[in-house]
Amino acid sequence: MVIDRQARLVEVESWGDYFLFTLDSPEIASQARPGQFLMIRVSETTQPLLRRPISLHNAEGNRLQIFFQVAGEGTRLLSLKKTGQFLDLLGPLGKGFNVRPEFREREIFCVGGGRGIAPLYYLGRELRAAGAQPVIFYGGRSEGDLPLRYRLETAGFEVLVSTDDGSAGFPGFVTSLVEEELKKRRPAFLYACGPDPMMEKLAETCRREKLPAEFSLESIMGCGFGACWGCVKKIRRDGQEKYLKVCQDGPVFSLEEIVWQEREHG
Amino acid sequence: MVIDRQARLVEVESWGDYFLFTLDSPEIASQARPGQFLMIRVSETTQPLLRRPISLHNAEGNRLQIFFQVAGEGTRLLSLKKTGQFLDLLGPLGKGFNVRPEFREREIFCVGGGRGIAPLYYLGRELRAAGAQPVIFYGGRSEGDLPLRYRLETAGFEVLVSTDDGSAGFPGFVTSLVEEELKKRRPAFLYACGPDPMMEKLAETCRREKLPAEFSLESIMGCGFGACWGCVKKIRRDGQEKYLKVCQDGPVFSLEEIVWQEREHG
Amino acid sequence: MVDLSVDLGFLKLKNPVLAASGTFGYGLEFKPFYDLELLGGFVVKGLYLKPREGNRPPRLVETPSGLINSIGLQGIGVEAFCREILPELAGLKTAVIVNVCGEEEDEYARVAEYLGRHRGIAALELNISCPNVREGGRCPAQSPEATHRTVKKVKQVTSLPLITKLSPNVTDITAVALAAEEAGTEAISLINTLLAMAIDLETRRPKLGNVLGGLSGPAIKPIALRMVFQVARAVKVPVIGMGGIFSAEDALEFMMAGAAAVQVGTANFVDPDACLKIIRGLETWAEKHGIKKISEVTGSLQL
Amino acid sequence: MVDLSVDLGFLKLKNPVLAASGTFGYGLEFKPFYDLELLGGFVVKGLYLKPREGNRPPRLVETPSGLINSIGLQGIGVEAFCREILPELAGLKTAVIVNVCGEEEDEYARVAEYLGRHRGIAALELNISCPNVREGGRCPAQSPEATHRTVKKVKQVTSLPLITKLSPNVTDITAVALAAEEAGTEAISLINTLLAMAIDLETRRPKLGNVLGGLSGPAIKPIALRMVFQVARAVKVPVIGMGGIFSAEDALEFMMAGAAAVQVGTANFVDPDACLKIIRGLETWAEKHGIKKISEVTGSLQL
Ligand SMILES: Cc1cc2nc3c(=O)[nH]c(=O)nc-3n(C[C@H](O)[C@H](O)[C@H](O)COP(=O)(O)OP(=O)(O)OC[C@H]3O[C@@H](n4cnc5c(N)ncnc54)[C@H](O)[C@@H]3O)c2cc1C
Ligand SMILES: Cc1cc2nc3c(=O)[nH]c(=O)nc-3n(C[C@H](O)[C@H](O)[C@H](O)COP(=O)(O)OP(=O)(O)OC[C@H]3O[C@@H](n4cnc5c(N)ncnc54)[C@H](O)[C@@H]3O)c2cc1C
Ligand SMILES: Cc1cc2nc3c(=O)[nH]c(=O)nc-3n(C[C@H](O)[C@H](O)[C@H](O)COP(=O)(O)O)c2cc1C
Ligand SMILES: Cc1cc2nc3c(=O)[nH]c(=O)nc-3n(C[C@H](O)[C@H](O)[C@H](O)COP(=O)(O)O)c2cc1C
Ligand code: FES
Ligand code: FES
Repeated sequence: MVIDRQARLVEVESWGDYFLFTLDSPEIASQARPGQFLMIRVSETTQPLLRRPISLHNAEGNRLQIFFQVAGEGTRLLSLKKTGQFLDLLGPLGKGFNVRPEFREREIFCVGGGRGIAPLYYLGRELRAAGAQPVIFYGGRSEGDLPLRYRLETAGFEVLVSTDDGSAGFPGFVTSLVEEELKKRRPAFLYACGPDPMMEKLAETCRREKLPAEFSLESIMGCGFGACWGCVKKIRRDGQEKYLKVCQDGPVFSLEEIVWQEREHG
Repeated sequence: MVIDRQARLVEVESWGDYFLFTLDSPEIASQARPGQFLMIRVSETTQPLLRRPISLHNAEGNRLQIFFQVAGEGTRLLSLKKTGQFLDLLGPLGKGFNVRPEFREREIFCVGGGRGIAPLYYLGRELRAAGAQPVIFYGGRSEGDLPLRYRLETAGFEVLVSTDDGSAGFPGFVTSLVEEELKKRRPAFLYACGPDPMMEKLAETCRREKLPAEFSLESIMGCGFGACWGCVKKIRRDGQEKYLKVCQDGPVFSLEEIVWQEREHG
Repeated sequence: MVDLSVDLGFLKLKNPVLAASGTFGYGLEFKPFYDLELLGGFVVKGLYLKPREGNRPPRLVETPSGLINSIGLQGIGVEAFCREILPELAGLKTAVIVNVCGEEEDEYARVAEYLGRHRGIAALELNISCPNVREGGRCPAQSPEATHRTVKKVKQVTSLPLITKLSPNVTDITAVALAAEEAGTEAISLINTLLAMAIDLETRRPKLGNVLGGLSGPAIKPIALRMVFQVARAVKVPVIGMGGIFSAEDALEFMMAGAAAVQVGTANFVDPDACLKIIRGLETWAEKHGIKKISEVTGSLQL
Repeated sequence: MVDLSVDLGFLKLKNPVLAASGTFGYGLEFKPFYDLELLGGFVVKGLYLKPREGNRPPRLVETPSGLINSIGLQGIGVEAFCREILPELAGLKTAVIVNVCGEEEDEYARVAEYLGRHRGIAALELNISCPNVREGGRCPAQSPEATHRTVKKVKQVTSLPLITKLSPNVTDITAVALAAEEAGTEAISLINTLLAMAIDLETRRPKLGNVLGGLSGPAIKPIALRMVFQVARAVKVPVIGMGGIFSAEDALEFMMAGAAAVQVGTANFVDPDACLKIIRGLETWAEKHGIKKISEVTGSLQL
């Protein structure tokens, strides 16, 4: 875990509200694992005050990549950064996805909704390196919300897309697409990252199908490295339910640990 | 007085910390007079919160010009604006310099220190249009602090420069240069804009020489248009000393009105 | 079409947006920017019996997302106001509210009495909460007893409706609100500024000529919102909320927390047409959310 | 070479910068970023007798230049702390201060007593000012009497030096400070967070699971500075200032206003090495201004 205040932005790709940044950050890149994240300083003033958590979309050699969607002021400011500028990063943070030896030669479902697709590219690469066969599910509201589709496909992944409005791929929620595929094949494991309703629906499916899974959760973060106790979610571990830190004990939790709360405020 | 949220930045010139912006703002340009100022929004967030007061350096046709020095966060953010971006301006504000018919064919001293030179280009043009002969005194700490010298000279003004360190022009304070010139010639009037110590020294000189003068004052401004009472200075008017608003009753005051206070805090 | 009007009982407003005292001059300063009749109303700068010089400059310091001021209620006094300004305001079809000040309790009553003899004033706002005019920033609104006494005295001398403006510099804002209500105030407005300070490192002196000042702007919004929430649950009279409102969304938060109307202060400096933008934003938001009467938003927070 | 050390009487610090409670975990979280021994000291997160679950999430909301938190003192309890964490901290050559909490007055004393039996603790900080654990955000530091009683009880059961941490949610901060001093506190620290709130317009619910929370960060600095100024003039014991300190310049303002040392809170989240940067900044500033001992800055404000 290091602070890199000199991570040079070497490439920017964008599609509407979505941005893919390539950054030079050798030290963070050398330590990174799929499912981990960065805390990124978005402003030089006190507004917005806090860093923003963004997943590692990829790490290779000296380079990091992040993929994000403009959600508010912080990500808007981030999106304005230009090639050649330096970013102030803290990372890699959190515990990543666990890729197990027994996945070898098995199909693994990786389900991403919207910006939740971000960490799955890196995860897919790692799965492939471990000899597994990742199947990437990519859901969006509409065709324009699937900017990474081409990138994932050209990387050689099997990619199944869905759109709520039917403008591309399977018409309907990505969770229904997963259900459909489960009728046809039986993966060894499922990874998921996306908005709460998608995650809750997927959790149901996995439980019903007795499909082991890991979910990457989001939470508003104060620090990202365990100092503030601000990011907690209720987790069942060692026979107890307690508030664990998403930033340190997560953001990836195994499905059976997650205690789905009545909808939180805010 | 109008709000122009679409003032396009058409040209940027810069010398180190100093910036000259050319802006498209037909409505403000058509109402402007020398000595008036703008309140400029520098940030889209709440930090810094307030607009920043900047003098009109020039107005011609549809165009405005401003000249400013980076002094802190607000002016730094302003300096980062790029050609083609839009600025949010409020103006023209305040009462400008008073150019009188009797100045015709007389020499008029215009004394600017540092960023205080900003309004004198526009004033010089107006004086010339009224048939007067402006003599522009331009003082800076060092040669690098006189970025407008060339611009003033090529506009055909008589320009006398001074530097504290002697790196260009008269070696010493601009106030001493004025004293020297007063030994040689007798102007009809003096205008001044610059840092407090310069202004106080000049005030002394003018009083001693019985030289009528107008000074443009600075003050921290909340609104710029008379609503907050935040920008006041002690002014002697109608036989009374009272706190008048620099933004509305000024920023230009006639010398004999100004009550020089024991040094203010801050 | 959304119905933006709100009824405070003693006063009907065409919309819930008022410009806050001390940030809107005497109203006339904003005429170049828009038609004042578009406002729910505005509160003119605080008035004493006599003209006041105000505090020594510097009077303003910017702080992170905030502004400290120590104006000290510079102003022309109630007589000059009634003679020179009020006639220009009296004809406006919008609520003109006058902010009433006093060195001691009796002066509040005398200013109120004087104003009560004039036409064109919709209500008085009792400024017992300015931190810039007494030693150490103290003010009557820091004590339920002083608040009760002052409100009572003023109620005795005028039949104009009274809005009592509270100070956030207290341990228990509801105690003060209840005291004002008991003494007969028609409404409560809050918050005035938070007592604050800034230091210049180079001169080692306070940045404000008056040493202390009052903090306003977005920085204080979360504190103001909490206090409005607490007071709205404690009193029966309508509550007018303010403190850092810069957008329609901010205004809506205050209304959900229980405010029947809001005031916009510091935002007027940054954008002279801030009130107008907020009114339009309320309308747009209500339309989008299928709300027919904006007053339904008041107190709609779910716990 | 600047002498950065400060002497609080009961405790010598190698420099005046402490990390604030609740923003520095149990200290160990910051080991990856720098050597903890470079700090003047740090205050670990508040501890009760028993482990605490903390408040319902969401627990954080960002506001303009500020942060509202409603953590609710989640933590492992004093026993587990002494067993698992303290041994790792005890050897450090820096002041380890423990933030002491209690549901009621007796619990404070019991936590303090328990801690007093362990080595490696430089001082206790009595957290009678957390707005996140009692109904309506109330806390003992809102009353001079409750403050006096609690300090007194704790003093009776431990010989560890005591720093009493005050709440800004009061009418008269000096009255509370004087009560703590009278009851025998060795030092006073302030401010804890300001009681605050935020609302989600879409759900019409409070953004925090606990409804109310405490505001920290640059937004509150001007209020904190004013209170430190007031308290430092009222009491004789040393004052430790905090609230929105993000830079050496901020720290210097607090020292000029009368703080003998400072604490850095929210800044630790934004820059994990914030304390270190501030310590270096103090040194650079002192060198530039020809100051030999940083402690000379304390109270050097000129009025
Ligand atoms: C571990 C982790 C990894 C993430 N990775 C990515 C990523 O790779 N790509 C990406 O686009 N986004 C990612 N996010 C979400 C991203 O952090 C938020 O979109 C961002 O912080 C919003 O900031 P903002 O200032 O733009 O919007 P704000 O104005 O702060 O908020 C906009 C909306 O987003 C919600 N929000 C704010 N902060 C968070 C947060 N930390 N998590 C979830 N919702 C939040 C707010 O409640 C609000 O509804 C990740 C979040 C976490 C916790
Ligand atoms: C009527 C008027 C016209 C001006 N015209 C010009 C101009 O044409 N070109 C130019 O470069 N500058 C001009 N200034 C000064 C300019 O407004 C300030 O430099 C600027 O507001 C500083 O903002 P900042 O955020 O960069 O610095 P800050 O960090 O806010 O302040 C940096 C320093 O400047 C001081 N300061 C802050 N605000 C003002 C202010 N309003 N006036 C004077 N000092 C201030 C602060 O006390 C501090 O010492 C003018 C000021 C006034 C009042
Ligand atoms: C420059 C300034 C002057 C003020 N003058 C007054 C006043 O005369 N009377 C009053 O009751 N409040 C006065 N206030 C307080 C505001 O009316 C308002 O209560 C406060 O600023 C909080 O709202 P805001 O954050 O929207 O500004 C003043 C505020 C500012 C910033
Ligand atoms: C997330 C968070 C947790 C906190 N927990 C504690 C605590 O356990 N005990 C305590 O005395 N203060 C606690 N505080 C208050 C801080 O120590 C400090 O008083 C306050 O945040 C103001 O300083 P700052 O603006 O530098 O953060 C907490 C603050 C934050 C932001
Ligand atoms: S974000 Fe601070 S503990 Fe997780
Ligand atoms: S800046 Fe507001 S009155 Fe002059």
